[in-house]
Amino acid sequence: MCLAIPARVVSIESDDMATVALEGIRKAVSTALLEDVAVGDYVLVHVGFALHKLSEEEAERTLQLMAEAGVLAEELEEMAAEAGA
Amino acid sequence: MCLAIPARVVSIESDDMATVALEGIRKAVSTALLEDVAVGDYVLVHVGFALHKLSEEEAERTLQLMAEAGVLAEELEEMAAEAGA
Amino acid sequence: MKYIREFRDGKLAQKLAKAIALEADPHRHYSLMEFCGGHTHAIFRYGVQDLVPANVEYVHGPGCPVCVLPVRRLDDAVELALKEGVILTTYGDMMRVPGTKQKSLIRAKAEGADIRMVYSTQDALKVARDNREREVVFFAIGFETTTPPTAVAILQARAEGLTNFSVFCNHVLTPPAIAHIVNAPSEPGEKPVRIDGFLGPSHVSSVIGWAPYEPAARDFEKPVVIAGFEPLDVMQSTLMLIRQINEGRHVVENQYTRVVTREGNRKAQEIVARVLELRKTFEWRGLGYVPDSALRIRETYAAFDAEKRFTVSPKESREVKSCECPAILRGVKKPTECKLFGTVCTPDNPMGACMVSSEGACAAYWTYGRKREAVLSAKGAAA
Amino acid sequence: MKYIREFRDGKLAQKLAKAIALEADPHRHYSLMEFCGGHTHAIFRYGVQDLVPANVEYVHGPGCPVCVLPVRRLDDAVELALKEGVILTTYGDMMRVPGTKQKSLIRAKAEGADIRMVYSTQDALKVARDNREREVVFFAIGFETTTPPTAVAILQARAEGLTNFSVFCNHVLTPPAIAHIVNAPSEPGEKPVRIDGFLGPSHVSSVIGWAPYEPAARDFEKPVVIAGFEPLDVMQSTLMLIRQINEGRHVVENQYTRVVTREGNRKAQEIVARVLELRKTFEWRGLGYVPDSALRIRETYAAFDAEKRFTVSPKESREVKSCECPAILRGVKKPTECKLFGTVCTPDNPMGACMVSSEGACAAYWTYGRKREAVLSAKGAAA
Amino acid sequence: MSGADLPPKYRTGNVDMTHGGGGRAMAELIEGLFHRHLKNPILDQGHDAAVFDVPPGRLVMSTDAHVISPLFFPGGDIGSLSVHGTLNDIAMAGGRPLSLTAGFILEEGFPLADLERIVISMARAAREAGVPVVSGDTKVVEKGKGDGVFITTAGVGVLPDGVSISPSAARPGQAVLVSGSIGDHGVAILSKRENLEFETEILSDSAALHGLVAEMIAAVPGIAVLRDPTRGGLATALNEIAHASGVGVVLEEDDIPVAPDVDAACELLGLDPLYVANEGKLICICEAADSDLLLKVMRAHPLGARAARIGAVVDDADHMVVMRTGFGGSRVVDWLSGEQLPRIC
Amino acid sequence: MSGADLPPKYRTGNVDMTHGGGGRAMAELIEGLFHRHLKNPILDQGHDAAVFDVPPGRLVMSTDAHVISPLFFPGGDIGSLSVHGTLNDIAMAGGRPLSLTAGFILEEGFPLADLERIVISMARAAREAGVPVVSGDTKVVEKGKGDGVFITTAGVGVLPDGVSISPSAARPGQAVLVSGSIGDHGVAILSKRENLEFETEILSDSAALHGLVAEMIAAVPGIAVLRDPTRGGLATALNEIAHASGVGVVLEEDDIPVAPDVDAACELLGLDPLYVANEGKLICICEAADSDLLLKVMRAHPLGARAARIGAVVDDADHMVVMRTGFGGSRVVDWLSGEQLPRIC
Ligand code: SF4
Ligand code: SF4
Ligand SMILES: [Mg+2]
Ligand SMILES: [Mg+2]
Ligand SMILES: [Mg+2]
Ligand SMILES: [Mg+2]
Ligand SMILES: [Mg+2]
Ligand SMILES: [Mg+2]
Ligand SMILES: [Mg+2]
Ligand SMILES: [Mg+2]
Ligand SMILES: [Mg+2]
Ligand SMILES: [Mg+2]
Repeated sequence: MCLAIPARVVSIESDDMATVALEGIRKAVSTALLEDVAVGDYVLVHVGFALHKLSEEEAERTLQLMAEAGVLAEELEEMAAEAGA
Repeated sequence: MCLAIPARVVSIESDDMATVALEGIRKAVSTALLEDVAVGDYVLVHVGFALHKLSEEEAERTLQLMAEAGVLAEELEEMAAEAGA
Repeated sequence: MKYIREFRDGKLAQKLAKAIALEADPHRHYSLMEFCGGHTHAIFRYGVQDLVPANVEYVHGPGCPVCVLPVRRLDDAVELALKEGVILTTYGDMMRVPGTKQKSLIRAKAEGADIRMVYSTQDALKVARDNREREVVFFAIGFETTTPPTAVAILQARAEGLTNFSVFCNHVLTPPAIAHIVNAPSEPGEKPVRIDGFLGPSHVSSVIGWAPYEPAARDFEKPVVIAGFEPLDVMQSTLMLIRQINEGRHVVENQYTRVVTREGNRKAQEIVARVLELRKTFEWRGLGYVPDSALRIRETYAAFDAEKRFTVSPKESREVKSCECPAILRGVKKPTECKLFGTVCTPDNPMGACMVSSEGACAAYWTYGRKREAVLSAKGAAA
Repeated sequence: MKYIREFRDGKLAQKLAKAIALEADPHRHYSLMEFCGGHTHAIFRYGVQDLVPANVEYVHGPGCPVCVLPVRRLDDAVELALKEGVILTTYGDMMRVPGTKQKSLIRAKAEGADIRMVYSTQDALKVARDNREREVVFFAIGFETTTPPTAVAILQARAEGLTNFSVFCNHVLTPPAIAHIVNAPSEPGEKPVRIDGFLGPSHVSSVIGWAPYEPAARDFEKPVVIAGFEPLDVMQSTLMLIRQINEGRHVVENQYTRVVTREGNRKAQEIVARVLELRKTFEWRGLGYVPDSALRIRETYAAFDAEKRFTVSPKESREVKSCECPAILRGVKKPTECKLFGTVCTPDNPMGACMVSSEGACAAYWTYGRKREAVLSAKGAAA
Repeated sequence: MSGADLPPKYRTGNVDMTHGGGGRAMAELIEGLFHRHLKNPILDQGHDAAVFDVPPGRLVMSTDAHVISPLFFPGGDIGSLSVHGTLNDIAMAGGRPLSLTAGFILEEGFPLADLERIVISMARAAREAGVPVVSGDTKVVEKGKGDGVFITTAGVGVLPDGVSISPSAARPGQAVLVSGSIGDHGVAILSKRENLEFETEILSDSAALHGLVAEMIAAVPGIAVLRDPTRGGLATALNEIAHASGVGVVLEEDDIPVAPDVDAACELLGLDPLYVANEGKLICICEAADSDLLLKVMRAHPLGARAARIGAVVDDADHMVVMRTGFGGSRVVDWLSGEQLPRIC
Repeated sequence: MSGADLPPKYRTGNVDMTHGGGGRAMAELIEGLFHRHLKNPILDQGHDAAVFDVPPGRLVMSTDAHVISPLFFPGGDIGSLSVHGTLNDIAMAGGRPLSLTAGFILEEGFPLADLERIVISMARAAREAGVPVVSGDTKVVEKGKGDGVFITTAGVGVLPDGVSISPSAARPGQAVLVSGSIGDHGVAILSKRENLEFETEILSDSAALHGLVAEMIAAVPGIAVLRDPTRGGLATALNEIAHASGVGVVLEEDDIPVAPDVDAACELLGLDPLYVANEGKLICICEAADSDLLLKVMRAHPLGARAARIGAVVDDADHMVVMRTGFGGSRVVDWLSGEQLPRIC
């Protein structure tokens, strides 16, 4: 539920409005639900509101974990293959 | 001014509504402005109201007068023509 | 169509034409003012002028309620129509009449005003019943003929407790207008209006009777013949007028006996008197302010009076400058004497009310009258 | 599309698939309830189930706000929309949901109701500003994610003095629903729901944080992994759940760390708390009445509460009799176990909300899931 | 989907936005309602476009948008009218119509049962005319952005060799004929207009004229002008011809056929029958010498039974239409100004 | 009336009911606005119907009603769209378009200046396509009974000998091609919808495809199916073909061209680009062996620069369209249900 998409803040329009970009698309969103939004932040956009900031660090870490899970699996697979060979 | 057409009352619908006919056309009109409207009467219809009854007798008399005016004119003409001949 | 077709008969027309030719004195000119647009329309629509001698001239009068409505009142109607929540109801005739800056009701409608054409005041009441959350204003125009249905509607609205219905009342009276015309000094530079007699109102008279014209006929020594609107009625009345003129008489005669009586329709008169009362003065296009020439809604019925229910802003209403409607309505000029006639001003792009109303003199000249001789005399046109 | 595309990467998916295959014990079955329709959608849209072993099964939960709205509330919305003078504003998702006798908002609109789809509560406010003579009702649905924008709109309306705006509030809460499901006795004749773990809400949790799920995980001994909505998020969370299950743990873990924190969005929580308060109980389709599971507008903002501003008539709301939505929302049945699925009930002619919402389990099965193996294995389909 | 399994919603439902969305609801509507009733081998191809053979020669093509209110009127409805209107435009160029297309613009909320009545009527009109509807299109607009149903039809036909009919071909000396009484369609419509309602037995004359035209052309291939006096009526059509041909026209009022009820309705409403619309009548201009033969041919056809010679083309630098009145005078017959509205003065 | 003496009202005025009344106001609008801009020898005949020569052979005919909102959008307007839409339907049957007709339904109050912009755009589109608008019709409806302007165009074309293209001609083993990126038109329109507005540089792809089609047919006369994926998008068009031909289709998600902004807008609004409308793209189904040649020909044409092979036709009794996802799974690609609405879940 709750379709929400991360988009980058490209300008702050007022106290509680900002423009976000997703590729070439720019859209005005309300930032009434967030404190301290800054240009360059990634925010999660839902029904025209920025709902939460996205942590770029955590995003990279998650991707890293996924890759590692795979690596581990592949290594085990290889080992198993070798062992079986 | 004041487009108004004589039409025949074909039925009385209520205290102040009647249906009039003009050829095959039937239309509901208000009779609020007239006393004693009866089926068969000719009434002058203006903006959906019967405005006045039409006297059939007077209508015939008028047509008669017109025809006579003509006749007189024609007779005079003929006399003039004869006189001139 | 009984009592219609008979009065358009071509054979009788020939007979009357001969009688008129015989009666008219070839050594004098007869200027007959047809007060009503209905006469104007009949004259042009049937080609009556083709059947009378050249020295019998019809002069068009102010008897077209659309034409005599001053521009300011039309502008007020446009303003009312554009008010939030208002539905303006009106007879079809008013839709295309140009107001200030050519703004007509049809243009206001195109801008979003809710304007509905009605055929009867009964339809206007129905619009009000069907749209109780809206304000329904009936834009009432017309002479004594059209006034009683307006009065009936107000009585009905009160009886039904319809609280969203009101009338923008512009009803005017014929006898004061006739008196005004024969009495009016000509404007600077105008040649005076010479009128030898009047074709008097037919359907107006069915309501008010013919007695009200007697003072004018007597005091200004002008014969008046109450004339029906069919072309034979016009011709017979022409004959009757020429006779009075030739005989030096000036009384009110009634050609339209099949409908008009001396006293008119008393019930209609009473209903009107119950709901409406005289205005001290009212502006007519062409005639200016004419005392006691119009009706307004009585105080008892103020709730149904759009002029009390709404405020309209004061405005600088303006007619097109060179439009000669005012002079035409006084019978002083002919449409063809207007510089705009047929060039700038046509029925498709009218500059004045006289070019819109089917009873307007300019519209009648343009639509039925202009240049037809050339076509009829062309090779191949033989009947 | 940064932070979107990366989480849909096919190569990483292959790696995670291998890790899951490796982690899953081939001798046991894993029933994982994805609480949210967002997960259901991702699983079907990207074909996640094609990438996990057959003994890892996704069970669809009640996390679709469109699906869990009881028919009576929808019927009430239709009634509101049909009231004279009302403009009902709503998110696009609600338009085609069938109410009693299949009457949806889109049909009410075809009957003349003024219903406007909005993308945001900001648009609903704009409709109210632009139509001050009308009553503008915002039909608010959604979980904790969608609630704060509704609260903001009410605060704005009050600040602006907008007197023609109100909210028909149907916001519901996820933690009570999760507790209800693991706690609920099965209906007579139903096989009990066996759930080994939960894919926990992602965007709901961005607002409320992940702490609120701890009691359920602890008390009912079910592992919960807060899972993002991209397909790699679902797969990684699946892996994390399998690990907890294999290890016999049952705690709340957070896969969606890039957005969700333990405490969530405090500012959003405060705004919601200022405007809305707990309802003692609220009906959910499938779950019945669940205590403390929904929000209503506080008395202070009663002027903006459509339930106080309008009266709706009591009604006998009825779902289609054989529709299995309730059982599906409890995770007890699959769409394919509904007799109507794909015959009487299709997305073009939906019998229940689960076939309308793009996050409904029936719609997901039908739109993305059915019979695709046959086509893919046809001659000529080789990649 | 075959006609047999048409869902019951077509009998009780309304058009909603999904019927125009391009999805299965629209496909069902098209198959279940339009194709079902308008069935013919070319339409059944199921293309967005129709493919068919034509005889060699010049092609005639025309279109008309139909926006009539009320949709159902005495003597027809928008469905039959939309077939007749375009067929007549093709026939007025001398063409033999071959095929029609139809574009529907439906207003959200319009009853599907009424839509079906209209499509059935359209199908019947096409069948009777012997001209198939070969391709179509359907759009749905939101409530309040349409008026029930608008139908725009287009048609093609072939022009027989040696025929050259054009509104600019009128020449002085030629005769002006009309195929029957005027004003029936407009009066039938007005009789059902809200606020005007009156009772009458007048039916719209809506009819396809290409059969009549084919017989006229067979008898007199050299017909100069054909025209269907639709909006604006006889008066406007003659003014258009006078304008296009650079000639004048003289009419004889007494020779113009008008049904008594049409005349009566016009009197009541303050209209002139010369300006009232027709949908199954034609004006024909031909050499004076051919007029008797043409009148004979026309009167032998059911759609020309009351055909009459109503005037003549004359030389006139102002391209005016003038009429000798039955009263014995004369009047100009001008173009229609604006719309013709019922009036009180 | 010549264009030179066009009254100033066309620059400042609004459509009113008189413009549809059949009188001189209407004639002026038609001459002063429509004929002035759409000028061509056939239209200039001034008939209600157009007459023109056609080469012998089979004729192709189609119509489309255009009801788009907003009327002006990035990359086009209802005028150009109404030309492209019908030309494309003709091209999708393999036809070479010859001529168009246009039926206008104008709403009372619509600015005449906007109408002129639309007509100018229509004239330009027709000129660029080399296909004249040969006949037209104009109706005016009361305010609140229309939506500014609706335009229904119809067109005819000729079908080259030996070409037989049909939505029912897809056979297992054939290749599915698309002429470029999908969804541009729909996203350009949505970006201007009230309540949704967002900024994008995406333009509608609205274009006339018959030139591209002519080159494709010249290279591979045996093309089986052509289809323009308009309302309902690629997904619905492929389902229609699968349904008509009795086959299945397998798509490769990664091979389907989608512009990044279209993708982004769809993410934001909760839409699927497969269901978003196109107005200048075509689907081509051909023998697998012909696909490389066709792609080469398409890519050499400006309107096919991003052409791609996106899937294959397979045997399937259920006539389904299935897609292998870039993620490595698979999904059904169903018909559109109802309308595609922006959504929150
Ligand atoms: S022709 Fe026109 S401008 Fe001249 S007087 Fe008549 S209405 Fe006025
Ligand atoms: S398939 Fe339809 S009827 Fe069956 S459970 Fe799903 S929504 Fe209900
Ligand atoms: Mg036409
Ligand atoms: Mg026509
Ligand atoms: Mg189409
Ligand atoms: Mg409507
Ligand atoms: Mg025609
Ligand atoms: Mg088409
Ligand atoms: Mg098309
Ligand atoms: Mg036409
Ligand atoms: Mg509109
Ligand atoms: Mg197409």
